[in-house]
Amino acid sequence: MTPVLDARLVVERGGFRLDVGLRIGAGEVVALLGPNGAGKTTAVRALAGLVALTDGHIVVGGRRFDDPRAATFVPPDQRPIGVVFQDYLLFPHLTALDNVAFGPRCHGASRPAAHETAARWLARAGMADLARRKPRQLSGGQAQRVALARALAVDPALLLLDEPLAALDARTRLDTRAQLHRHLTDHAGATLIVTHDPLDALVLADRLVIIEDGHVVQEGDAATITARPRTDYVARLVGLNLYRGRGIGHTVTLADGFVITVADTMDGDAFVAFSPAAVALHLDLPSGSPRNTWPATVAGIQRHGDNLRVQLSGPIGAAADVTPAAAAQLRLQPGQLVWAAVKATETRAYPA
Amino acid sequence: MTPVLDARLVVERGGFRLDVGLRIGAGEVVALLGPNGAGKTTAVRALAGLVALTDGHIVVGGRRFDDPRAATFVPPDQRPIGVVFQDYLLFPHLTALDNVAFGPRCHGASRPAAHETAARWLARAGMADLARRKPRQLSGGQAQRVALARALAVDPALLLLDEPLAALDARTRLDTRAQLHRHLTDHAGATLIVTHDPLDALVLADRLVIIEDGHVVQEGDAATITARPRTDYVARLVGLNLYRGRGIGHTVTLADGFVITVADTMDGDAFVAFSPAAVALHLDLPSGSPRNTWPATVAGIQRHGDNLRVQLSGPIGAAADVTPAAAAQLRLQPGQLVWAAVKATETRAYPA
Amino acid sequence: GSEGGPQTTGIPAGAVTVFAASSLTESFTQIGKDFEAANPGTHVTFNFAGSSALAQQINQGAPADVFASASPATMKQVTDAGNGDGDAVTFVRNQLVIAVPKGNPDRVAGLTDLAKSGVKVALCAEQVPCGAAAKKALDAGGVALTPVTLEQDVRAALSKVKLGEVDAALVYRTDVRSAAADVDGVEFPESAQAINDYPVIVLKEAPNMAAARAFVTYVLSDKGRSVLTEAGFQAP
Amino acid sequence: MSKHDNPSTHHSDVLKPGPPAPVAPPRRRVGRRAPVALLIPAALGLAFLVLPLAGLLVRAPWSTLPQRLVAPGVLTALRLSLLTATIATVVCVVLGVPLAWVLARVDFRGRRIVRALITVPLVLPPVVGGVALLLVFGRKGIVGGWLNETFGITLAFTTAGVVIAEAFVAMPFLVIAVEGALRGADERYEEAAATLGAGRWTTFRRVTLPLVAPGVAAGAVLCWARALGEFGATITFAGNFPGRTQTMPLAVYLALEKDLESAIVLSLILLAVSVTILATLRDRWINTP
Amino acid sequence: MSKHDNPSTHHSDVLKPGPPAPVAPPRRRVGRRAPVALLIPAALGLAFLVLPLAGLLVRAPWSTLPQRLVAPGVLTALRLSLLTATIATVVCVVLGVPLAWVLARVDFRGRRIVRALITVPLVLPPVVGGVALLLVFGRKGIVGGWLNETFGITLAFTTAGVVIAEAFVAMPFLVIAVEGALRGADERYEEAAATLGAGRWTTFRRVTLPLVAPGVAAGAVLCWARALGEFGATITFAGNFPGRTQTMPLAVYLALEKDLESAIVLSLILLAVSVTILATLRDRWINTP
Ligand SMILES: Nc1ncnc2c1ncn2[C@@H]1O[C@H](COP(=O)(O)OP(=O)(O)OP(=O)(O)O)[C@@H](O)[C@H]1O
Ligand SMILES: Nc1ncnc2c1ncn2[C@@H]1O[C@H](COP(=O)(O)OP(=O)(O)OP(=O)(O)O)[C@@H](O)[C@H]1O
Ligand SMILES: [Mg+2]
Ligand SMILES: [Mg+2]
Repeated sequence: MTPVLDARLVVERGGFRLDVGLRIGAGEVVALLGPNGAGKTTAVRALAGLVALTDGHIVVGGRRFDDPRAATFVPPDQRPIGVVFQDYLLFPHLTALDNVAFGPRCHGASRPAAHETAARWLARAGMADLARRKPRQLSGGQAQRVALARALAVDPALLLLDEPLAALDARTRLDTRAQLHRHLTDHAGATLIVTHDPLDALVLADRLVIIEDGHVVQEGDAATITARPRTDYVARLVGLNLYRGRGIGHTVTLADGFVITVADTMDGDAFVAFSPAAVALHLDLPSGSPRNTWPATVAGIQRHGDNLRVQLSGPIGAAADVTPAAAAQLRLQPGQLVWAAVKATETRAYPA
Repeated sequence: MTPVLDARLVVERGGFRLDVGLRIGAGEVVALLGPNGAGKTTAVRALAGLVALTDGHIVVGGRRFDDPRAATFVPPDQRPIGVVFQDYLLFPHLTALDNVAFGPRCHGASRPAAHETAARWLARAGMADLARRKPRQLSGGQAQRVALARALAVDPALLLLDEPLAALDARTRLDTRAQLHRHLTDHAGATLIVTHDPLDALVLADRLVIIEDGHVVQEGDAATITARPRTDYVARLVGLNLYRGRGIGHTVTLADGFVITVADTMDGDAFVAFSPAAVALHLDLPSGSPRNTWPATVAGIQRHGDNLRVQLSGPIGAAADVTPAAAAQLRLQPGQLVWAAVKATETRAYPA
Repeated sequence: GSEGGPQTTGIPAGAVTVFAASSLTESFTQIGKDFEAANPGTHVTFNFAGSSALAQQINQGAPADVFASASPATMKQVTDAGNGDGDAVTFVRNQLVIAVPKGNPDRVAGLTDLAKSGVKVALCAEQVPCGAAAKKALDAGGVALTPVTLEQDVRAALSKVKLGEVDAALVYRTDVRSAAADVDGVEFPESAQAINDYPVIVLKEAPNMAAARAFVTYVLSDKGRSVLTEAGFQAP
Repeated sequence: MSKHDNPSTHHSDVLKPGPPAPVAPPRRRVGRRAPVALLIPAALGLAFLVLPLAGLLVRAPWSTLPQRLVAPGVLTALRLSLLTATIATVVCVVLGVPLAWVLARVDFRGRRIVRALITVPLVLPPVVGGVALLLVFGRKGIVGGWLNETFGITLAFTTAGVVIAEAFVAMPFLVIAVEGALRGADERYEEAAATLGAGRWTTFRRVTLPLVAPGVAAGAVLCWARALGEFGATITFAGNFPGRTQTMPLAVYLALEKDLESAIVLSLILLAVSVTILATLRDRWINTP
Repeated sequence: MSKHDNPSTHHSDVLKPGPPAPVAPPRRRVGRRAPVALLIPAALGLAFLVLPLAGLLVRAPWSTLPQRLVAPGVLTALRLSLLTATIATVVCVVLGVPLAWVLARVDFRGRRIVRALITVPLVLPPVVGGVALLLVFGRKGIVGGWLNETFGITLAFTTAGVVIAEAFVAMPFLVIAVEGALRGADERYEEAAATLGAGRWTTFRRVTLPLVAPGVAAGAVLCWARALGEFGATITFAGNFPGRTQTMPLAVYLALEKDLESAIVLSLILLAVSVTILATLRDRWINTP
């Protein structure tokens, strides 16, 4: 099966260079994640035709949309796309209803038909009451829901959502996410969703693509990425401590010489990951089973859900989760010296 | 001790009426939470002097800033405030550095001094490299960090932050949150932070104020609110099932007649809350300890972290968390009939 | 030739379009009425504007029958372009006077008084007829004076006197007469050397040649003259 | 969403306060004081623009005003002025707004020159502009000759000629004002429209134009007012024929030949009418978007 | 943030690709085709504005051009025109931008009337405008008489008078264009400035003005061009004296009395100079913000 979207996006602007390959199949939802300034919005804009590629290609449904080498460029209005912009860009002079009806009108629907479609989409977004409002009279979250309805109302082959849920309150977010999920399940086209929320990605996307500084650093389904992060950013996203080194048998030696004992057998460049919850803290050198113990200094303590997250510095940086009770017992405070211990069985090692 | 901020904000616009009381002490951080359109941004704008009160008053540090009855109104530029706007509103014609230096300049700093201050704040926001960029050349998250730096750089007595972290990636958000936390701990003035992220509220705020439809519905520290939600929205926010009814002894009778057995003794109007994790699902009527059992229909299933969250309809609506293994064993699918069970000891009842 | 015009008989009828210098506005409007009364069936339409603008219009094919100019020079532009039918005829002349504010506060009696220091004088620019005439008059009187302004036309010079911006101006007698409420005219002998001719001509491409000729004839007639002399013009 | 989609029952009606008061109180005036550094020059500027009008008012012959008002040609000239200025403005909007759009949005070689050429009718003394129009659209002109021979149409010395002269002189105001507004407008809305399938024409009509409506209104006001006051090009190109091409400014010119007072009266009539029209129209117009 | 603030070690340098190519390739032209519905009226509009210029060019006496160019008064008049138009524009900007700001941002009674009054100098035939100026600023005028008696200053017949006449006629263009731009500008930036402690003056200077710079530029261009072409009010108020008050349009008008060719040559000189100045200045100016 050929993918709906087959693209290699190369865009240069100022000192920044985006270079990512993307393939999205029919009905597939891909989440694009990455730190601020990684190039997610730039990628969306390139796919939408709002910024021209400097190299690469964009093919959607077999049609070549952009190809600098072939001097092909299809303008945005002729691409079957729907876009939710990071800053909404609702037309300030049109009501919410007319904003949503705009797309259907441009695609040839009659006025009443377009309004009917728009009203339906607004109702789904829970915005039926505010259909006659101008964007300036909407709250941030309300505006974002209108923007989402506007993009979906054109039923595009390629749906590009740039942080479509960022301004929603927790409850609306849950509902909207669920509803978007239902919609995307039925959606025959390809969807690219940019998000900073791992939960959005896990719930909505079939596959995750993670970019950093304009390049894809990891790609795959949620399970793989959650289990085997390959960069700092991803490790942070999924909440793991991550190290890179050279594996020999059951040990992985980091660049600075620190040795981690792991359960798996490794040879060559390897990653080691373990959860902050796997890190036990002691006031004295623990004796017993943990194979990895090292002296560390408490750099900071923050609440983290019900527990406390302790940042450790020392031969390796790490985060440890401890219960408030444990913290009280250890009298943890910044600057304090502790022993950290991680059992080899709690670590996960995999080739770099 | 008199609070830094003492306000009762009444604003009417169109059909919407905001009416909330707010008191924030010196050094205190209050998080303002609420669903979209609840009036959070309106409250911030009223405090900043960008929208006039129709009734009530705003007193900051003993100075009366707005009081319709006394015909007092201090314009925004004479209020010692710092605002991060939901849509940033960085000046498009100024560089990031000049944006941040704008406030200090207005407060009388010399050009080099203002630039120096601005550079320091930008560096803290991790934006030192991009100081010479214009806002249009920044990504969404970068722009938000500049906006935060701009508001902090004036060292205001009243800091108003309207979703200051919404556009940040997970990692930057963590860092920025930690840093903001450090800053706010030292901050002598009052801080009001609007957010949709419960974590932001828990980490940053000393006290939570929750508004719905323009009115305060609950207020208190995180522990109380987490333990005893009083509205749907709050229950959702903290992830609990919530019901309201009349308590008699160890039972609470809901409006539709359903009776929940609780561990606590209740008399009069009462709330009952329990966690989705406390709901056990069975294919047959379970025998044994759970005091609350009822037949339910599976309305929907979503991934939720490592588990699945099952929406149940029936005599009472509820959410239940089950492990994927359990779900597979129960062969859960929408429309299926199941028995739900909650132990009385897992419930929490408190007066309404 | 008169072929092509709507009227080929000798009796004038139909519309006549007269392009006339704007200084002729009042007198020609009167003459037009008189002409229409004397020649039932005729209708005179005027286009009053500056002579040189009229000359441009005629040379660019404007549908005019008669051109009455305020200076021989602008008339020459039309005849040189071959747009005149026959030669132009001078139908009136206009003489310069010194216009001073009502009551003559500076007691100006002649040209030499204008050269006194402290007397602000407006002249017309040399390019326009009244300016050329003024230069001739000043040369004839041997008077050297520095005006404060060289006006575009007589009216502008006159209104400067009216509004008190200047103490005197060299303008036509007709102008002083029409503004008699605000200004006085001081005659001076050198003006005889600087008399401006107003020529009139029937145009070659006149749509209504017969009526055009009749109109010019009427202007040159005693009835026409009397209207013009009433306005302060001199007979040639 | 069904009632049971979420993990808690709905009872917010219990918690909600009563409905908001139906009538909003009048909004308080909380405008910040305008800075003196702006008020003083603004007042000076206003005085400078309005004082001369006061001068005219003082000088106007009020006693004879009524009889002058009803003088035969006046109403005709006034009507013709309003008619031609309005048509000229329509022509300018129809041709000028697209021209401004092209200058602001299409990147072509020589744009800088074209943009400067647009100002030609501004700089050209109107009388010379009239001569130039005669050279092109006159009976012997480049275009006019062809029009005359082919269709028997003459433009010079007709009411259409007045419209042309006024439009020629007034169009640059519209083009430059609208181009300024277009450059100030946020292009990202146009991008958003494109992603919704709107071609450039649809985008122009449904997004760009409404967004720059205040600029177009300002340009149209300039254009109309300038057309209304047009004199030099009109008298040269269209002549001064009462009822056909004699607009108010031309009537004023002729009145000036007679006496200053008549000219002032006519000018004041023109001013009164135009100021009234603008005062009633413009606030409504400019506040539309 | 310290290196160990986060739960993983830093090794992104290992994972990062090489640095980006230092030189960005030239940007591709991907402009969408402009719609015919806009291009046709735009082309018509341009032709309408530019054709008359072509007529002048055809008619210009090219063979005698050089000798006419160096004719004595020409350069003086040109210099005076440029000087006075520029000073008039500065005056208009200094007084007119604040006036536009007040009209756009301050809500006062009678604003609608004031806004309409601003257009008075547009509608007033320039010659009458000149008369009105004389009535106020002339030797016997309301203000002028006082100036004359108190300080011995006369404005009529001086270069300052030329500036006043030009500014009077040209200021409305600036005010209306800038007001349109101000109304189109996003006021939320001004709100943001206020929350940072900027008073209205600082906000105006550092936020509003830069944001509406394209509108101010457009207004200033209109203003300058109009001042450069000003004739009627100038000759009436300031008179016509070579070297002191004779600007190019006055010279053109007088040349027209003699022969068309000289007038055309002078006009073309004026046009060439102004178009050149605008073409070099304006693109730079308008693209600033
Ligand atoms: N016009 C521009 N000129 C130069 N650099 C730019 C421009 N626009 C964006 N950039 C830079 O390109 C990089 C990618 O920006 P982009 O908006 O695609 O990031 P993003 O991944 O969407 O980030 P965020 O999560 O913050 O929205 C950023 O470093 C940004 O500073
Ligand atoms: N100019 C206006 N006219 C009428 N109603 C308005 C106007 N501005 C906002 N509202 C309404 O006021 C209510 C409160 O808006 P506000 O922006 O304060 O909400 P919010 O709590 O900030 O929401 P969000 O979380 O979505 O940002 C909303 O219902 C909104 O639709
Ligand atoms: Mg982005
Ligand atoms: Mg908000």
